[in-house]
Amino acid sequence: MSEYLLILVSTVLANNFVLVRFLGLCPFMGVSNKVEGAIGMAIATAFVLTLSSASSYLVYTWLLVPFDLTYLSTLSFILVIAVMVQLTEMIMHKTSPLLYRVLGIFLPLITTNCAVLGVALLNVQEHHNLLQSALYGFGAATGFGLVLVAFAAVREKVAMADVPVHFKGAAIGLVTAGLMSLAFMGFSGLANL
Amino acid sequence: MTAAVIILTLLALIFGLALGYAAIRFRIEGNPVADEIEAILPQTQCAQCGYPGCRPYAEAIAAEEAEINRCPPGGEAGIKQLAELLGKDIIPLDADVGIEKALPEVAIIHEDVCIGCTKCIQACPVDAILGAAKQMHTVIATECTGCELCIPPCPVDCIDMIPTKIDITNWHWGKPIPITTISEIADTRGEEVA
Amino acid sequence: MAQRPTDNIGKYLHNFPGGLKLRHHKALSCCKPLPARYLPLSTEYCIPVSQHLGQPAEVVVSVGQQVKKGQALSTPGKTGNAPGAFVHAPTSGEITAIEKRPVPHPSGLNSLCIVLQPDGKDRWVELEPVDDYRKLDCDELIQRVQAAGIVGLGGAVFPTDIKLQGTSCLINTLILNGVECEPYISCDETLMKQAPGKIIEGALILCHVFKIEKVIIAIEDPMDVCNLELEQSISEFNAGDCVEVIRVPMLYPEGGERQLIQVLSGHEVPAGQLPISLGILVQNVATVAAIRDAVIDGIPLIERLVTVTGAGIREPQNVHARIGTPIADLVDFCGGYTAGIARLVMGGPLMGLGLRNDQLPIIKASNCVLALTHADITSTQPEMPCINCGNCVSVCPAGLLPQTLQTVIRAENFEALESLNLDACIECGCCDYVCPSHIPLVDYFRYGKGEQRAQAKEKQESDIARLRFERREQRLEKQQAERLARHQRRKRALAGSSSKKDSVAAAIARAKARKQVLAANQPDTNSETGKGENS
Amino acid sequence: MNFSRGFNNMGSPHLPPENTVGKIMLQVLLALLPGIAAMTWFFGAGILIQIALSVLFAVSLEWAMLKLHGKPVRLFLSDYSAVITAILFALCIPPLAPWWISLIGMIAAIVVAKHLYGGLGQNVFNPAMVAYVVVLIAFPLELTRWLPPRGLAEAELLPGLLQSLQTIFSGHLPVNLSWDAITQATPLDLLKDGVEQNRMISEIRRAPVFGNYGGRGWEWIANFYALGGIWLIWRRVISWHIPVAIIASVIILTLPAWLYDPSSNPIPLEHIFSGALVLGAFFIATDPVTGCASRRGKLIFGLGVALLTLTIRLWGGYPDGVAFAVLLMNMFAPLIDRYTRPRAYGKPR
Repeated sequence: MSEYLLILVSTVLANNFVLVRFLGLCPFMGVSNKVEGAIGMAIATAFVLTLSSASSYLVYTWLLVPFDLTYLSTLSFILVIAVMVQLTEMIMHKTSPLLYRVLGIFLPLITTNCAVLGVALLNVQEHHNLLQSALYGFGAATGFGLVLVAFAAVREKVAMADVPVHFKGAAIGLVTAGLMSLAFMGFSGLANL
Repeated sequence: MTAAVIILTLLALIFGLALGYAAIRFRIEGNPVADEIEAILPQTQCAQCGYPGCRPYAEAIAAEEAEINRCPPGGEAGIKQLAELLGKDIIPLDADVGIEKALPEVAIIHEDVCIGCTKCIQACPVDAILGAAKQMHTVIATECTGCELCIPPCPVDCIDMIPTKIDITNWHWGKPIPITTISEIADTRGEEVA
Repeated sequence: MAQRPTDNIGKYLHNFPGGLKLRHHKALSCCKPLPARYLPLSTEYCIPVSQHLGQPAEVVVSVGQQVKKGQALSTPGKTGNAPGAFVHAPTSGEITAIEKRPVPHPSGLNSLCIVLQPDGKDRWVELEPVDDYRKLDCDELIQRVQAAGIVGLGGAVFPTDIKLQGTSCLINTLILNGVECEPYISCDETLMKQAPGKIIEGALILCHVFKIEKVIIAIEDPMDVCNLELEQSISEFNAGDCVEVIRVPMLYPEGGERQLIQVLSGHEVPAGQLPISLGILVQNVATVAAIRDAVIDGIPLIERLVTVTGAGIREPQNVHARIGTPIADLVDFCGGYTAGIARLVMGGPLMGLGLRNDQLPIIKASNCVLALTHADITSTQPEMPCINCGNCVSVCPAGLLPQTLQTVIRAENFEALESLNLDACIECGCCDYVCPSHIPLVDYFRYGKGEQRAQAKEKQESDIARLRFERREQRLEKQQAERLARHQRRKRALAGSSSKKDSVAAAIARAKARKQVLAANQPDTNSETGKGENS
Repeated sequence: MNFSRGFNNMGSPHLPPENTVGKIMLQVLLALLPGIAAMTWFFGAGILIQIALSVLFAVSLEWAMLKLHGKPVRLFLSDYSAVITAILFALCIPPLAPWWISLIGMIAAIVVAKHLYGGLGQNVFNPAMVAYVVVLIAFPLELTRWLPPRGLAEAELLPGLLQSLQTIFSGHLPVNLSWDAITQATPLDLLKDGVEQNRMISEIRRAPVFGNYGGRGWEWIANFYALGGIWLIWRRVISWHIPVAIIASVIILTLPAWLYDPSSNPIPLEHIFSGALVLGAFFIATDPVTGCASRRGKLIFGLGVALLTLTIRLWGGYPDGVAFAVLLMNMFAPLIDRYTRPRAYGKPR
């Protein structure tokens, strides 16, 4: 039990994929202008990440390992992720067209969100079982979503601040992300895996 | 090697089938985004954007065929709203399509010059001009959107655009101008009773 | 029986969120000569036609006409859902002009006014007193109130007859608002001291006509004399069983209708609804006294008590001023300005209207003319950025986040205002007064509200435009279809006459024929289309 | 008679506010004095030198940034916000830390955390805490050189005013002293190490740096900070919500563990009176700019600070977590504000 808890704490806080491992920065900067969009992205990513890390585990253990094809893992993981993203995109297009519109290009870009592939590969590296893999994916997505939503709220506030012209927009966003990362350094040493 | 090819092909096939099913299952009809966009557009139907009306322009934006900065009547505020809705960056109004007017305008027909040709009536997209052949025409000011489409067809140039007047009924408070320095306080203080 | 919101009204006092304790400065004006003195006749009266909420009244007099005191000068418009109120002549004399003149309005724009030159005789029009108000029914009362041009005298100037019309039998409690919570103003207090009987009698009239069970006169804690006078008057009228005087603690803006209801009943009036939804009718004490005058004596609303006060006035006091009197005349009557005068305000220091000059007329809404000095209005610090201290949040009686609203309005993000409930703002000025950064918050809110209203209007107009555009498109399409159908019918008729074999020859012949027909019919067709477009 | 002046001035209200930003900040400065005095008494004149240095750097940087940004310099310098940032930072670093620590800290605080965001009132993160975390992560060695408080045997060796000056500017101790001789682990360091080595609390607390309920000296300093903080609450400069939420949450969160096993879990008072918790609760977390505005938001903010501080103290790698906790909650403050809006009059929730 405590092992699963540790996975969660580690992925959400101590080894946060965005602020500590610096993975998935593209959607982190791209979809954080509005809180609503960020929440949508967080949910979509959670969905994709959990499913893809579980299914890539299945593909790995049942297909790649028995046939001794582990050298194809990156390739097949990308395939799995691409499918998951497509699926999410279709479902979202149906259920929430506006969110689909707001997420825009970043929705298909979940495919290239390095956090997603990173999670799948790390699962293999850490020899996680199915549940652990899914949890690892879910934890990573939760950590990603948490900081993404908080970052979006911060950016909404900063957008109305009197930021010097040269720092407006992405520049001050990156400075903010840096300071957030600084704050997350406080969790170092927490839940060492 | 063969195994690898077979396995990956198999995998791709299964996923392809799953996606194909999903595409049918989650098919959507219509374009709900176009409705949202149209709700923001000012409905002047002026066609300055290059599309024959607000709805076609909305559909063009929804299909990503047109930029969001082609609507002069909507102006900066309209672009801002569109950018917010669509998660795009705010861009300045396209100078090719026209400029934003400071005040909304309505058309007025100089009735002593009008020859009653009905050409403006055919041009008006919202039926805001009243009149019949060989009779004087007049503009229903409350219905006029200020699109200026009636001006070019008029053979005697009897239509003018006049800005709407600000009076007590439609006046509202302006944006406060901040007093940021101590000397400015002194200035307002020094401005003695006349 | 279900509990009504008014059942325990006045038994315990409740709190409203926020509010301010302010130095009240009332002693300046309200200990002065009582009863308040009447202003002598001015040389000219300028009576704005639009002194109330709703549409401007329709002028019923003409230039050069002789009018008597109390004669109606304009009547409420007949159209629309916001009819206005009557306006009457404050004295007898000649109408010298009906033109646009400056009025007390934040815009500084001109508005239609009737200018009256008094003849000095001050002759009344024939009045219609009523011997016994108990014989009046609901409609007659409302009709008399309307004919007297009575509007809410607390400052909202909502036509009273319209307020009463919506009332009917739904209310069981009448709250008389004598809580003059803004500093400096003391005209209601003076009225309560000077003519408590008028207030009680007015309340009894409303009680009788609308079958009201309970009347609460709310006054502020320190108004001892008023309490005494009112109690005495209540016993004179034998109204002790239904009229009660309640003292509420001094806290600005407790005199706001909705805040007062919250204090007395513990209930909030739901957003977008009126106090009637709780079974409550709130009237200002001065309005009720005016209703009494209108019903019993038939006197229309042509004058009101005005507090002339502030450190910028030599002899602050309350005066009876006719509607239309230039403010300068009031100031002269009160000894003129002192040396430090810097700003003239109509109303209180927190919600009043800054005036551009003192030639503007007194209107029905003018409860106070306040002259402030440099020492009163000079800020010690220029505007600074908001530091999010939250003082404004804790004093806001409407439960808003003024600091957030301010940043949102500054960024012109007007769409977000609805979710931040800007419409609940009553512009009381509490947030402005406690702001350490000296941000003119209320100015921002007024700007935001104006923009919000303008956008709503634009939206409405664009909806209409879209509808008209769509209708036109449909009509054009229909016409096109009809024309096509006609065309094809004709084609079929032609095709039917010839056999299939020589169809080519027939087609050529047909084309030739049509050309001829077209050439012959040219002018005709044109006029036909023209008619079609016009219909 | 005409009264027309700037159109802007015509709107109500017509009474200017009595409070100013400068007045608020000045009261915060006053409230810090007892704590500063206590700290100087226990740790020597190094504290005062650090304060002077930081204030000097902060004010010069503020001046430069205001000039660059084209803002009225005199006005914004007289709001004292830079001075408060500098003092809070100086109180967090060891008294004999080299001078460039405050310079780097103040660059991080004034330039990066404050003026890149547009200056006063617009920063997202507490500048003093950004500064502290930057130097803590970048220069861990210099930041752990805490001195023994007055009353301990080692404290007799402490350098005087002149020697402290020399040490701060040269970075070297006077010849007769060495860092090993005079630096001392803080009570929180000892507690953390001790618990990790599975020692009993009573055993750990036998070390001389522990006082009656917190660290020796530290507990008195905390008392004086609390005194100033309570004065601020009484003056209504800060509201009670955040300090009370932080302290109450710390007690509530640590009480069960202590009741369950007092031998391996420190008494809740120990958590409150050691480290920067009291200073943080009254002076750092209450920074209005980077905190929450509504009452409920403030309570949540306080709870979050307490929870994160304890998490980092008990399971994390750093002995104290107040600075990190405040920064983390700064990051979540806009989100909390968004979801804790008060209910407007007459509107449903």
